[in-house]
Amino acid sequence: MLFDIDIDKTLRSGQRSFYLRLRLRSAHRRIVILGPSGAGKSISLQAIAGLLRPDHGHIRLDGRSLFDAAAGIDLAPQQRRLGYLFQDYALFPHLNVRQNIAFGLTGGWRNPPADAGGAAVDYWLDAFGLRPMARQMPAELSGGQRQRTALARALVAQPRALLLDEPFAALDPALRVTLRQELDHLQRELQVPMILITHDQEDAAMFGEQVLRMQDGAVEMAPDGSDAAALIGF
Amino acid sequence: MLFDIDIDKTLRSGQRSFYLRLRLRSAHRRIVILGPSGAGKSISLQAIAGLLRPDHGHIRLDGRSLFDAAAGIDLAPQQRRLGYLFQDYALFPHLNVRQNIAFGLTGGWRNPPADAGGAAVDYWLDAFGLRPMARQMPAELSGGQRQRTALARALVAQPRALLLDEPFAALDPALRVTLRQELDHLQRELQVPMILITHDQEDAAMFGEQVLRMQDGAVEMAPDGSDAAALIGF
Amino acid sequence: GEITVSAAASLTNAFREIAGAYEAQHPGGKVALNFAASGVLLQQMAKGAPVDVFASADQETMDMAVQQGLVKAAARRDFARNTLQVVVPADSKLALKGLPDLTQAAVSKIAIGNPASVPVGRYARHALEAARLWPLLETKAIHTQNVRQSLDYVARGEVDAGFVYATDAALMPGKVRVAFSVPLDTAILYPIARTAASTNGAEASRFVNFIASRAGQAILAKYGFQQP
Amino acid sequence: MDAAWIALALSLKVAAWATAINLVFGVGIGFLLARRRFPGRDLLDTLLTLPMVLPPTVLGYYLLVLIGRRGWLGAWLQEHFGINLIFTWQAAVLAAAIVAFPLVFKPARAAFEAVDGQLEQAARVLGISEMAIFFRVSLPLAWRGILAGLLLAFARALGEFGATLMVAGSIPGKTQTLSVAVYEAVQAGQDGLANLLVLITSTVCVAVLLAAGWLAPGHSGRRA
Amino acid sequence: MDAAWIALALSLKVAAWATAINLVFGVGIGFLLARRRFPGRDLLDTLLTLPMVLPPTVLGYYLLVLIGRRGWLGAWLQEHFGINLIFTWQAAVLAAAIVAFPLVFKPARAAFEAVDGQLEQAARVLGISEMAIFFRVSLPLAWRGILAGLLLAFARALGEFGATLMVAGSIPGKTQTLSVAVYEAVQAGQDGLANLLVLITSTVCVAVLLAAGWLAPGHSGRRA
Ligand SMILES: Nc1ncnc2c1ncn2[C@@H]1O[C@H](COP(=O)(O)OP(=O)(O)OP(=O)(O)O)[C@@H](O)[C@H]1O
Ligand SMILES: Nc1ncnc2c1ncn2[C@@H]1O[C@H](COP(=O)(O)OP(=O)(O)OP(=O)(O)O)[C@@H](O)[C@H]1O
Ligand code: MOO
Ligand SMILES: [Mg+2]
Ligand SMILES: [Mg+2]
Repeated sequence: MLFDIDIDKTLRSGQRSFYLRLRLRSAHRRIVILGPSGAGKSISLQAIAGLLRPDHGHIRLDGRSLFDAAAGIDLAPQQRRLGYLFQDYALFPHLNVRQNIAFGLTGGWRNPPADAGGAAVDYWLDAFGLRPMARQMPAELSGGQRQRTALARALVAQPRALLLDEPFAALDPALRVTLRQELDHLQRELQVPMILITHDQEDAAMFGEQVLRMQDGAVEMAPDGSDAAALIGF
Repeated sequence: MLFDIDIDKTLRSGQRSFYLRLRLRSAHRRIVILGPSGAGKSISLQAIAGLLRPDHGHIRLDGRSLFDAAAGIDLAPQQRRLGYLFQDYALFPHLNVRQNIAFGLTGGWRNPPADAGGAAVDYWLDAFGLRPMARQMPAELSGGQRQRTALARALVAQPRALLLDEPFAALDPALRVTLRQELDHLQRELQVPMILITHDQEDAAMFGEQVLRMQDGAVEMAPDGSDAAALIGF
Repeated sequence: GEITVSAAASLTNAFREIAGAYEAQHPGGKVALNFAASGVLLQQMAKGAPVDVFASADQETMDMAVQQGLVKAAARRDFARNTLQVVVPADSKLALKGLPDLTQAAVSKIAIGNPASVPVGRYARHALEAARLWPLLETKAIHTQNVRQSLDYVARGEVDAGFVYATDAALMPGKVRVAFSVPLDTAILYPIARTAASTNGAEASRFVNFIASRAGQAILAKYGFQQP
Repeated sequence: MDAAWIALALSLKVAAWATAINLVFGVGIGFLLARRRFPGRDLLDTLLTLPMVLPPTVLGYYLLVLIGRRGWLGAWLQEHFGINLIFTWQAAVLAAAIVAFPLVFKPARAAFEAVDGQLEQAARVLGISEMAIFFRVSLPLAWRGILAGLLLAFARALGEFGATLMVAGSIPGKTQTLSVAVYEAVQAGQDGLANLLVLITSTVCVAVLLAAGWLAPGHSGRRA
Repeated sequence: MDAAWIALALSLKVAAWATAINLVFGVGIGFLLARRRFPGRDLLDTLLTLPMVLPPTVLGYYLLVLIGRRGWLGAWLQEHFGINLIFTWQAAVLAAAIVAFPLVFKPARAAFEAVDGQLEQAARVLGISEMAIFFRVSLPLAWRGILAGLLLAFARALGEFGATLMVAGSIPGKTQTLSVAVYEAVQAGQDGLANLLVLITSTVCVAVLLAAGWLAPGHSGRRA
């Protein structure tokens, strides 16, 4: 099993509580999650990335336990080595585009310099058309430029898995096509497992070896693309 | 002329500069702006809303001068009475959903109470499916819930014109259909002029009495839906 | 009526008791006491503080008050006398008999009130200059802001010796030991006066008289002050 | 021990007034420095920090020169209103307020500068007046930083004695604040009394600061 | 006037050291209080504010009790290292550092609390160690608020004389800082000298604060 996830988590805000129940076993490398707004998609990714501690259950990726309540395992986000594109980008406001992208490449106590480089950073700057605004700060970017910067930042460090939360939502159709191809290319080359959240049918068609539908905090069904190896538990 | 806009503005960040040249004359009430990421769409709305001072030119809406460099007119954003949905929402982080929506309805020095009400707020809470999370803070919302809150906040105060920056980008297709209808309904009822930025062809089809294409800071053409009264100058 | 009395810090304990006794004897009279270093008190008055009676720890400060017209020369009178002493920590092994002994190598730090502003330091400096010891001892001096700070340093053993008034030395009998009394060519005399600006001259004069009375002097004696 | 309670009450009154004054002026000036750009802004900011750098006694001395009966402000007050501030608790308030002023305006400025300008823009577009935006958006979002400064200012005002001693004197029951009393007890060698007074001051201060921290609206101000 | 320059140099040395110490401890403790939740956190925060509330002279008195030759820490230092801090400039640094400590940690805590937690989360996912996140994300984003506190602390340290006077004495050329000299000049009624010294202190302080404000990295920290 590439993905073996079985967790639940209750979130509370005042009177209201939201119950997340995520079960997912799949041998597919590319999983797409669809679902209405507020279904629990983003929260699921946060749990997988280690930013939200599930109440019970386990998260295994490619045989590696990232979280296991019973066994007392809870890897720090740092140890999970995932690439995560946040739905609202979470760009570092004090660093320019180039530094944001290069951020994860250097482990020291200093931020990369304003002209931080390396072939990898340059590659993604060009691939995503960010070269002209490489030295601009996030506050000086357009919405789509921010999203591309965040996506490049998630991809550049060759993570063990990709968690992408609506990666193309702020882009125009032409750019979407280009970036989808870039992502497709990268994923095939590295054979890295990927979960992608989207509202876009074309994303689902391109990346959904398996498509999951979430609703009210639970995975509902595997309407299409599912194969024998995929078991979606309830 | 409902819209009579002719401005230019240069933005600078380090070496790079971006030159916005917006000319738009139109008698249509519903205008859609399409264009690639970074074309200058959001900046155009900011200029119209009075958040970015153009270097030259004028902005007239429905006969009223909002800005006129030659005549020395530059209405404060407050006096323009527009409804503006920011691309990244700009929700007030210290106020719950209800308070955010009711924010513009009360003019005093105090924020609306946590259970701020009025028929208008309730109407939009229900119309946008936000009732269950009315008392949640923005940080506790999903991406789509944030966008809906921001949209409701822009619509509730019956503005003189609507500026909507990708209002449905974070929503699932079903919700998009509902919200489009709500917006359509509101606009028809109030006959309020509207500029809508989108990457979605369906938005363009539904709201684009006139569709403009921006590219590199300039309006390029009026490919469809234009009628004789609409003049797009260059 | 109510009067405000500004008195030097070294008079704190004695004046508190005197004020109580005065108020008991003169019902209706009320005394507000204001303590600080004599120099601070002078400055407050010079800038217009509403003071009715001024008691300083030395003649020089009162002289300045007279010069500045704050006090009429005729109104001043001396009301107490004090002695300058050299004290050492109670457990000190030093046997100091007189000022020349302070030049011993074993004495490395001496607390002296800052001669520029603190009366007790001024007296000490006069004595040392008269004995031609000032240049020798200047490098050992630790300047303090008032007599109580000198006393405290000695009590804690931070310095080897210190110049204080007899009234202060008497406050810490277990912690400091009096090595010797310092002979002075001018006596340490505390002057008191009704101020020129006093709006309640009668009450002020009555209080000054009370200090000089048998009852007042008895209380001062209790705290170790001698008669003028 | 009654005297201690009177001194405590006086201290609290003085510190409360001084803090209230700084709430208005410190926050106001902090906001102006954060939002308005004008030549000499940084210089003004620094000049306003000077009350920190002067020893309180020296500050008190200059204050005395200013508001004393012979100071130009003091003379004016005396002449027109018959007010003499020296040796009054109001003078103690003035001294404490000036000494603590930089503690409020500087953190307030920094806090206002950290507020996302886009939120104020959003409020503007919604038709809210600049004044109302200040109270409804900027102030709540900067509140944590401001509160930190206010609590520091309150503590500082409670502990102030150098400048107070100069302009308000040390008259028990009238202008002798707790910290002046502590100072005098230490000077008088009354260690026991000093320790007791310090204990009272510290306990009261801790209680007030804790209460303020809990009662004050604590918007966490996280961005949505 | 040579004496004034020596006193100035000493003042700057003492203030610089005190500020450096507070940079480390004030920022460190401010960060821990902002990020770690533990019982008694608010109480600890308030207790750490107490140096503000004690009159400096009184603080100096307790410091003397502690590090003096007969204080338990002083005795220990004396016995094991042969160090006697009293009447040294290091004692002045200690006094100034303690007096100014709350000015750094409280604004620092508030500034760290205003940093968007999601940005630290993002850095975590990118594999950056907690320590590196502190230096690369939290600190730069909180820097404005911290800097405000540091500048206040520097000014305060420069102006400190009450506690300094107690533990470091006032030995010209050795421990007599400029503010002690100002204080003594005022006490001695040497108005001309006092004014001159105040002018020097103020000018130097303004220059240092302005320079610090300009040189220090001034990330505006606006959210993207
Ligand atoms: N901190 C929180 N406390 C309480 N409820 C929360 C919190 N964060 C999120 N929620 C709720 O959890 C639900 C799931 O949120 P999530 O962000 O996962 O939705 P989503 O599926 O990503 O939706 P969208 O497509 O709109 O982004 C929402 O209803 C939201 O209101
Ligand atoms: N403050 C600024 N300084 C310099 N350049 C800026 C600034 N703000 C925006 N820009 C540049 O202006 C251009 C237009 O930005 P704008 O946000 O209007 O794009 P957009 O058309 O809305 O794109 P998107 O669809 O990606 O949101 C971009 O290239 C951006 O990099
Ligand atoms: O009583 Mo004094 O004024 O310290 O010598
Ligand atoms: Mg989401
Ligand atoms: Mg945009």
